[in-house]
Amino acid sequence: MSSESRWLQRCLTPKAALPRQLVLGAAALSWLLMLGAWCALSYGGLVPAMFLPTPVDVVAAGWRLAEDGTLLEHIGASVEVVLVGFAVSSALAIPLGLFMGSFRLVQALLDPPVNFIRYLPVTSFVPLFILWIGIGLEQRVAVIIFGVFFQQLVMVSDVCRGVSKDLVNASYTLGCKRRDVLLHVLGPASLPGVLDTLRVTIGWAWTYLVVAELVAASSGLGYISLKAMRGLQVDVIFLAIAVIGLLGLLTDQVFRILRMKVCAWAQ
Amino acid sequence: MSSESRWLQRCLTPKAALPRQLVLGAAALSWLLMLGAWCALSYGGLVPAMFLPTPVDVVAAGWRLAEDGTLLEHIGASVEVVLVGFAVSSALAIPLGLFMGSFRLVQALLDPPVNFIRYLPVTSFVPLFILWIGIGLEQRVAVIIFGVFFQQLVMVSDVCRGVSKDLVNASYTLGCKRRDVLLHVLGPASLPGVLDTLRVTIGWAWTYLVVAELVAASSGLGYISLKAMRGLQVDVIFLAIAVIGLLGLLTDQVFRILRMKVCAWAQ
Amino acid sequence: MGAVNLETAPARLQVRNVSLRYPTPTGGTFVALDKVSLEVPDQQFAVIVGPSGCGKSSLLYLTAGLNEPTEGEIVVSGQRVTEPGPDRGMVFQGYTLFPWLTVRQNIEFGLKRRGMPPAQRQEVVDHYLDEVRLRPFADNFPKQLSGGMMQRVAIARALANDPQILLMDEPFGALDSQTRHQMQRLLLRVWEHAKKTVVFVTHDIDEAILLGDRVYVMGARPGRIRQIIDVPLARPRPEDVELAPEFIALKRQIVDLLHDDLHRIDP
Amino acid sequence: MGAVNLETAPARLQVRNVSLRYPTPTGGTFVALDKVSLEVPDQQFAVIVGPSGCGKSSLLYLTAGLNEPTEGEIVVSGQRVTEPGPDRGMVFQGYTLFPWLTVRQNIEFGLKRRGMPPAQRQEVVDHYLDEVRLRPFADNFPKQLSGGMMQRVAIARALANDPQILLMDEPFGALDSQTRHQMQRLLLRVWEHAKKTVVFVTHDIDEAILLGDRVYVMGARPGRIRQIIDVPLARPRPEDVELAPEFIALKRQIVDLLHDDLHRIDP
Amino acid sequence: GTLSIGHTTWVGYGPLFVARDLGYFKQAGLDVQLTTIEESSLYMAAMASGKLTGTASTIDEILKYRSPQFCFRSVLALDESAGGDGVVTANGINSIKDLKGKAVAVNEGSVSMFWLSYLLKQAGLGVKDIEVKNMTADDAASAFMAGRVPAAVTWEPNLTMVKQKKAGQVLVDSRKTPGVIVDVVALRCDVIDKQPADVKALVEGVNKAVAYMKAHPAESAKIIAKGVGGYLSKPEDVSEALKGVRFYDTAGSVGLMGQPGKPGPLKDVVSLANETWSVIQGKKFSVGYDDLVDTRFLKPAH
Ligand SMILES: Nc1ncnc2c1ncn2[C@@H]1O[C@H](COP(=O)(O)OP(=O)(O)OP(=O)(O)O)[C@@H](O)[C@H]1O
Ligand SMILES: Nc1ncnc2c1ncn2[C@@H]1O[C@H](COP(=O)(O)OP(=O)(O)OP(=O)(O)O)[C@@H](O)[C@H]1O
Ligand SMILES: [Mg+2]
Ligand SMILES: [Mg+2]
Repeated sequence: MSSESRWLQRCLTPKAALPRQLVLGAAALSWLLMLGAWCALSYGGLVPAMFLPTPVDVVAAGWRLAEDGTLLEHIGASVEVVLVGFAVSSALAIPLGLFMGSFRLVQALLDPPVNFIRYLPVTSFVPLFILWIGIGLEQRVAVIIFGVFFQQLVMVSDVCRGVSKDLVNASYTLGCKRRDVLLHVLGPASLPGVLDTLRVTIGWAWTYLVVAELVAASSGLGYISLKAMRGLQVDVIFLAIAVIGLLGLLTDQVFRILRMKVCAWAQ
Repeated sequence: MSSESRWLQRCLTPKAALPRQLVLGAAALSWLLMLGAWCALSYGGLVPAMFLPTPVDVVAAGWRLAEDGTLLEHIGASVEVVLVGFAVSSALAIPLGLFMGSFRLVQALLDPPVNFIRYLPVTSFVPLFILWIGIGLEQRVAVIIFGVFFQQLVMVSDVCRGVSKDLVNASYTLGCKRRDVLLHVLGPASLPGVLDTLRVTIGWAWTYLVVAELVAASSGLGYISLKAMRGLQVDVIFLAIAVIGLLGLLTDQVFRILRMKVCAWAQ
Repeated sequence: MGAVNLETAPARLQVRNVSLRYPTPTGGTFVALDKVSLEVPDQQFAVIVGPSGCGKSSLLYLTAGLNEPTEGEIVVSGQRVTEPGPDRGMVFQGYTLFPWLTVRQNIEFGLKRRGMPPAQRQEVVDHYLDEVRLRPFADNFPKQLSGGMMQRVAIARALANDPQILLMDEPFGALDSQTRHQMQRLLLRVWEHAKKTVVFVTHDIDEAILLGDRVYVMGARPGRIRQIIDVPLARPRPEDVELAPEFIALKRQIVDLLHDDLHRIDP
Repeated sequence: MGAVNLETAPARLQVRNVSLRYPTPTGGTFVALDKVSLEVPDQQFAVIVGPSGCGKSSLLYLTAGLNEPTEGEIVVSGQRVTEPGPDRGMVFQGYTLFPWLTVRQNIEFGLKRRGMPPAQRQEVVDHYLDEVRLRPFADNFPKQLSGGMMQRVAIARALANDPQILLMDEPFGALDSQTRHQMQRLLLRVWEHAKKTVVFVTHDIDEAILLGDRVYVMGARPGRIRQIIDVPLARPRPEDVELAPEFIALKRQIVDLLHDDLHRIDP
Repeated sequence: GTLSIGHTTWVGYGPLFVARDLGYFKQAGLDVQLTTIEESSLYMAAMASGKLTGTASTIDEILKYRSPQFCFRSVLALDESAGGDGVVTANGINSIKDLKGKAVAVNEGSVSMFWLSYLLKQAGLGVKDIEVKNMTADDAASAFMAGRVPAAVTWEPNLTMVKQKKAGQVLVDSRKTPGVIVDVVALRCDVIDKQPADVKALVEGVNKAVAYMKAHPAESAKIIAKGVGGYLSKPEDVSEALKGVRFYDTAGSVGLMGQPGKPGPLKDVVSLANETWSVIQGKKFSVGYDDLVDTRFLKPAH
């Protein structure tokens, strides 16, 4: 059997591992294909410019905004909203989630409202948030919190509930009191899962940015994309979406690396 | 030690199981507390009626809409959008996810775009969808698909990737060809995880309903909640949100039961 | 701790008429242990063998205070057991090292909980690292160890706490037979240095005879002590003791006892 | 299948100068098997013992066609092995029953893949259900079985396919010693009826001598065959063969061989 | 033929519903499909992609979207806001001049912004003199009533609500600015070219409906309540809301929009809109009157 046909066979074999270069190559190819399809559609004139900007249009829009420094300002404003919202949400959800995962009673009390609320549309809450919270940064942050808090809570409590009971028993026989168990066993044991949760949910936080900036924002990527919709400036809409996507990828990777560094002990 | 203090102790013990009645009681209590807090805030006059409807207001709004049959019509329209979108998305995501989870090459090709796209804000795509797709049911369905498809894809492929390699090896030694493996091993082995994915993502599908019905719906729960914002009909907004939440819970439970019935063989 | 001092108690461990019943899902009760009594004098190495499901683990968990007997009482060093404590160290069948702590930190865990000063802690840990021959691995994380090494750390961790009694639940059950053999030798050596009272549960009759001063043979459904067999082999036991005629005779006796235990799990 | 027919081949299984090397993460290569050769005549029960990591599983996987040797070749019934096939049945150490299939369906799996008509299938399955004494459990799912029962199903499943050779990788490694003992007896009985060629990997020296016609003792780093020991014990072997002097002598010989294997995994 | 028209929930589009439900369009062989979309960028996107043939909207709003690639023209005027839009302020802000330096909740890209900048200009101020808090007109009303902003630009029914709840005062409403907030029906240029008869039927149907509404206010309110729905689902509410708008019959349209070659006073609104959006969007708008208005279908009254 020739070496090429063997590789082909490996590619077609379920669950066969492939060499790193091939995987990286495929990933690169996939980006190129996306870019190529975009170019073909926009430059090829298959889709009118009004509906789909060309890559150069988007870069030009980015350049235009970058030149007068407003792009950075928009990014800064959005990053602030997402990070503050995400930090507050995580700071509440992680301890509460650990409690939920540790104590059956807390879980029984919190499960019903949490499972109900996490399926509610954030968008519908925007007018209510204005009434209850106002129109400042708090309101934008509240949208992000509402978007991720309940998901985090459920995920963290699942992680904590998944910690082996044997570890807890072992810690008792080593002299742990009930109080110690949470701090010295369930907490550290949940850490990798908690970081995974943070990684996934920070991605979601970015998707709520546009909703968060519906109200009273004067800068931000969601704000410029909303503004660009009035007048159908598809190049700016694309730019804003792309920057949000890239920031989402970036934060995702940050947590991926953090997870690897902090939890080197986990398999 | 008295029997009461022993129960109290169990409640305070991490990872201690509690009797079913206590858990159900706590869940009931939790619903009652929520209702109580709502009554206190609304009837107690702590929050003006303009900002927070009373439970009776919401029920009355529901009754008003139910009487002329429009509530059912709205529910029907929304259920159609969500279910069609969810069905199309699942029909695409499940096989593709299984391929992604089975073949490293497919995963390498799809991972970059999927991971980028799933962090993009759906809301920003609404005007683009109108440009590309139009304003019919297709557009609403497209929003739902966009909201859940990429999440489903990632989750299903994780499930499939998690299937033990040993099962695949065992099937080879029993005479399975590569083709059979997907159909007869990876598929059935992934079923419980796939159903779990469907359960979680149908909940998410509901949260995208309001965004889906931004455009050109003449009925639907998202549509009435959007319309109710004009004139601050908080009772109708609450009604719509509550019905969406309940439908979300309902579909969640349907998949929970389906999972138990269909995958009785899974632990 | 609701400790009742019974200074006159002669044995290190007294199990008095202990029964344990679990409620079954169908509303009945399942008798896991039925009026079990035994006494283990100080520094004795007691071994419990018996078919799967006869309640061996249950008995150890009760002794550790991780569960409460339905009837009867367990007394360790004259104190009635009501909760887990560091005076009863335990080594579990599964791997229960804390994966986020290094070997050294795992062994230190109980000492830290007790508030032992760092210098003294280091001394104790070093001693037990040497005892289990793991000094070069002090700073490794559990995932970097083989199964045998992990159980050695677990033994060191339990012993470092200087318990009055060491409970071991099939600690070598998951190891391959060569490793297992080495571990038995190592345990004997460590035990001869530490002079602890040990209660050791195993399925392996060779292991029981090789290690024990006395073997308790249990029967299932309900869990009961069927026979107590003293092992008259001199210590330290030579390498080839398993080939000695007394050993073989004892083995035959126990094999027969277990064979005619009609309460089989498998048909 | 790139099958080369070597009609003249005398033995059922021929392993010819097989080496297996894995690339290490640091860029080097790790030699798992180094020029291993062996021949197993038809209907022989061959056992391989050796320290952990010496390449026992690797050799079975190569024979099954689940992996390819770096050098050398493996020939089964005169056909060079290039891919897995139902002519080489395998029983794995872990539980590899298909959890979504009943006991009957698991045993039927390979027959179905081959397209055997239902009536004939039923007959074959019933025969093997009787052989492993699991007729009453035919419609149970694997999760309702004990570990020993699961391995019996795995054996029946492999045998039902009527393979030319049966590969068994520590099939009883995870069972407790009583169950293990029953399983060994059952395997001997089934093997005497089925008259298959068996290659059996184990850590347990008693098991090796009890079952085997010939024992291959392997050494680690690199994985090599260190010694071939024929077992002259007559068949069927009596219940207490383990206490026979020839048995004990063989055991001592193998223990010594393994003991002075300096390539230990643990220090 | 068929014309599909997108619009928001607004009583000013009542004549379209009346004409449709009374069969005025049908009589002339025209099928009009009315689609509610609350967000202007979305119905404009729908028109751009050809899924809608036209929209009913204020002329300043649609001006922003006009480009050589996206061609549409207004073929008739429907109504002007006469009290339907307003600026609400907290006590202590008693004139537009007092808004200087204050936070004002207003929808940045919408008719509210256009109108506010008109008011500011009249008072000798500019958009730069106030602090704009961007949000939808409904959110602006919520924010104002919740005391989050001292001033807001919004519309009915929020103005009435502010008065009822005594949450503040309506400082100015659109009665004071006749001919500034004007709703028009705009159609895609290709549709105008291909379906002149339908456009004519549209104009005539609306003309008849306006006449009917004048003659039969109660029946009209019922029709509109049924068609518009939402906060206007009760005929009483519609009657109330109708007080805030003034409808144009064909003669009125001609008076406002002019005749081919003879632009009417709407030309000033268009130039004002060009000016306003140029300032606010930071990008030059100079849409010509003839690019935005097509008066060929408006026959002067006999
Ligand atoms: N939490 C529980 N609820 C109900 N039954 C239980 C529970 N824990 C154990 N049992 C039952 O009690 C019996 C004794 O269990 P135990 O684990 O002590 O047995 P064992 O002798 O340790 O078995 P093995 O050798 O398999 O470890 C078993 O039949 C088991 O099914
Ligand atoms: N995919 C792989 N990549 C790199 N090294 C591997 C791989 N699979 C196995 N090895 C190494 O090859 C050696 C032989 O592995 P193998 O599983 O055959 O040993 P074994 O004799 O079956 O051990 P055990 O008794 O523990 O089952 C081991 O040192 C193992 O670490
Ligand atoms: Mg046990
Ligand atoms: Mg192996």
